Amino acid sequence: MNNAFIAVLRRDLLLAWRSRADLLVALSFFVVVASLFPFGVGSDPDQLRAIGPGVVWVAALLATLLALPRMFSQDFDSGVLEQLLLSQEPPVAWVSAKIAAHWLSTGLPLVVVSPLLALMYGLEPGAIKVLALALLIGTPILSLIGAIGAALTLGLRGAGSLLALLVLPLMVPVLIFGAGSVDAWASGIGLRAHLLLMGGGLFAALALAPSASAAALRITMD
Amino acid sequence: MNWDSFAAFIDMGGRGAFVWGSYGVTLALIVAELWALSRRRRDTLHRLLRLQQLDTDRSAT
Amino acid sequence: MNLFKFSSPQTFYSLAGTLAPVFGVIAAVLATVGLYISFFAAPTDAVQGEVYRIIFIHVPAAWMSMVIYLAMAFWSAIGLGLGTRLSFYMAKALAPTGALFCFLALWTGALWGRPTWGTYWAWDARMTSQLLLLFLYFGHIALTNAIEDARRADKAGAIIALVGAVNIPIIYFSVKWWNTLHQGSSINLTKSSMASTMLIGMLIMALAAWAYSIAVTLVRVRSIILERERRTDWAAAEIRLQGAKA
Amino acid sequence: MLEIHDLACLRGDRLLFRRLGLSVQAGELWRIAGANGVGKTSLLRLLCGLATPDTGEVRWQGKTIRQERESFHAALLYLGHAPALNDLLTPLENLHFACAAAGDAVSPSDCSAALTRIGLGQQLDLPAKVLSQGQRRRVGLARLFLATQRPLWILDEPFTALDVAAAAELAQVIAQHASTGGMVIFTSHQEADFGMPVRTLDVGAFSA
Repeated sequence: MNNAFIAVLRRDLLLAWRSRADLLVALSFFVVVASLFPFGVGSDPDQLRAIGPGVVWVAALLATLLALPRMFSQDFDSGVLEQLLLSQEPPVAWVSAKIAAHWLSTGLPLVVVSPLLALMYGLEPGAIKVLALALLIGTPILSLIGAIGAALTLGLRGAGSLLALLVLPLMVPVLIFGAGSVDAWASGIGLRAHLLLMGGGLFAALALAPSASAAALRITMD
Repeated sequence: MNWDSFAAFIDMGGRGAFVWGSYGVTLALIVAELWALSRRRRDTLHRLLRLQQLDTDRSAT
Repeated sequence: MNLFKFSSPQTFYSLAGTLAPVFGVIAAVLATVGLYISFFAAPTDAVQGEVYRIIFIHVPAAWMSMVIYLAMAFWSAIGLGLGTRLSFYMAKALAPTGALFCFLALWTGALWGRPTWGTYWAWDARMTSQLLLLFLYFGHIALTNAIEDARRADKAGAIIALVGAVNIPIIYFSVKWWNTLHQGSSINLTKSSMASTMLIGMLIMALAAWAYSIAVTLVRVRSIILERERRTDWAAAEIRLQGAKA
Repeated sequence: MLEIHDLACLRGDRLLFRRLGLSVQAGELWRIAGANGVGKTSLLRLLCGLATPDTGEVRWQGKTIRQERESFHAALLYLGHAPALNDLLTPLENLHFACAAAGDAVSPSDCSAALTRIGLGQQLDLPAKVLSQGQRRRVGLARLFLATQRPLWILDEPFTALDVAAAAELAQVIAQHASTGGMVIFTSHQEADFGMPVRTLDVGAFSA
């Protein structure tokens, strides 16, 4: 079982490292989008502090969305995906590896960079930590849900906008509880409920998304 | 009977715009869907008929 | 096992042909009775006056948009599970009508909200979930249209319908949580004490919408069946017969 | 033993072929012939389970490949039209990954031996994007040396972009696999001398 998982994970991380310039582009997109809002909303500190978590989360959703097509398209074009579908090990194994590699190369950097943006929005240290923790739990869910959309829209013209239409509505709950956890912490309600719910969401996504993506890939390659 | 005159019925207690706005759009969209359905049926049949003739011509040659 | 007799496209094609007008008539009758009740039998509401009558199409539309999406997910599950092509045709035939009712629920909700709350859009929990459901419909329709190969389009549509259906309760409860967090408990559109005539009117209109959806779906599925099964002898004969008349 | 019963394949709106039957025994060599666009690649994809047939069945050792997916894929090697390479990886990394992902335990040294044997000894550590078309195909074909324990080989246009010497060596490898009880199904435009009988299946004969 783990032969294919490890092989695909190591290879995808190696490929991510070799094309790290693209990853920096995706990361800079996240920073640029998040720093656009003050130009539209004004630089009043209280207002920015209020919308900060929400803005960072929306930017994280869009950054993940931008990086999703890359999860399968390179292997789809080169024919590697065909060979993977013919592996004797179940497709859930290597699909999970691809999703994990995608999160490590595009999702985790968002978590690492989020304190920088949180400072830009004037959040106090405690809020910065909560935001990073919420992103840490939330971004894997975004990658998992996004994987299903990426598999379904593989090889279609206009796949980018179609992918956004498919997966963004499904990501709204993660956005609600992710951004909500910072407000809950700030207002003293405590963030346990939010993080527990997101944890539950993460395990549900871990259980369902890989097999749904594998089924979608098999259908796409049919 | 709630209404003493047709005008009162249309006025709908001063909210006619909203009530008839809702019912009117609903009726319009339902009629539009039924019309689109019949057009879709006609277009599909014509297209399939042409495809059929195409197949018979191709297999005839 | 004659249950599967109806799952063959040919027999279902003729069955749908006989049932569609029947449900059409049922829908028309129920709608007239419902409209009579909503405008003439139901009394004026003490609080909202006459504008509450929008409820007689707003609530049925909202229900139908949900019921049809779940029906699409049901047919998708059967299609993926048993591989019966007809189930995919049903899911494809349901989508447009579901999206129509979803839009109508939003439209009538907004027109009702304006005089009642003062704004067309108040991020009420139910309306916000309805908006997200509309996005799920658009996503399903856009995906199935973007894929040329009909078989792949069916199965891809089935997967997104199932994934969407799994997410509906999650979306609904997270939006409800988010809404009560930011706005306190939202004014419940149907909170006003439901006089029995109002309830009956609404139920009849809901049944009318149900019958209408079935009739429209059956008609639409017939042309989908003809399109997909055109190579079979019976479908070719039917196309020659109907094509000449149409 | 691979059996195909009453196979039909629909590509979009066009019926490519129907009622296609075939039975491949151990030690047999089958060439799939037919004009371009008649459905040769579609047939190969159906045989290896990548595509699901509209009607008909593909059976491996008596059971349909849908039921026995895992054991069938363990016994199959499919080389598609395009060599499954990633441009950023070297031939060695590509080959080693291809074997590991397919579930074969193969060491990097075996891979480099296979690559040198097929004439890519100097290109081992170059990124695949700098290789020529012929060299890229040979990286794909190098897997043949490492997949001898897989009885069924399905090869889509293995001889394209190969020079005469490489084509001769490939024919020899295929013939050797068939003679040791393997089965090879391939498509090819050029005639190749395998030094053994080659059965041919013309897909055009089954076209609608």
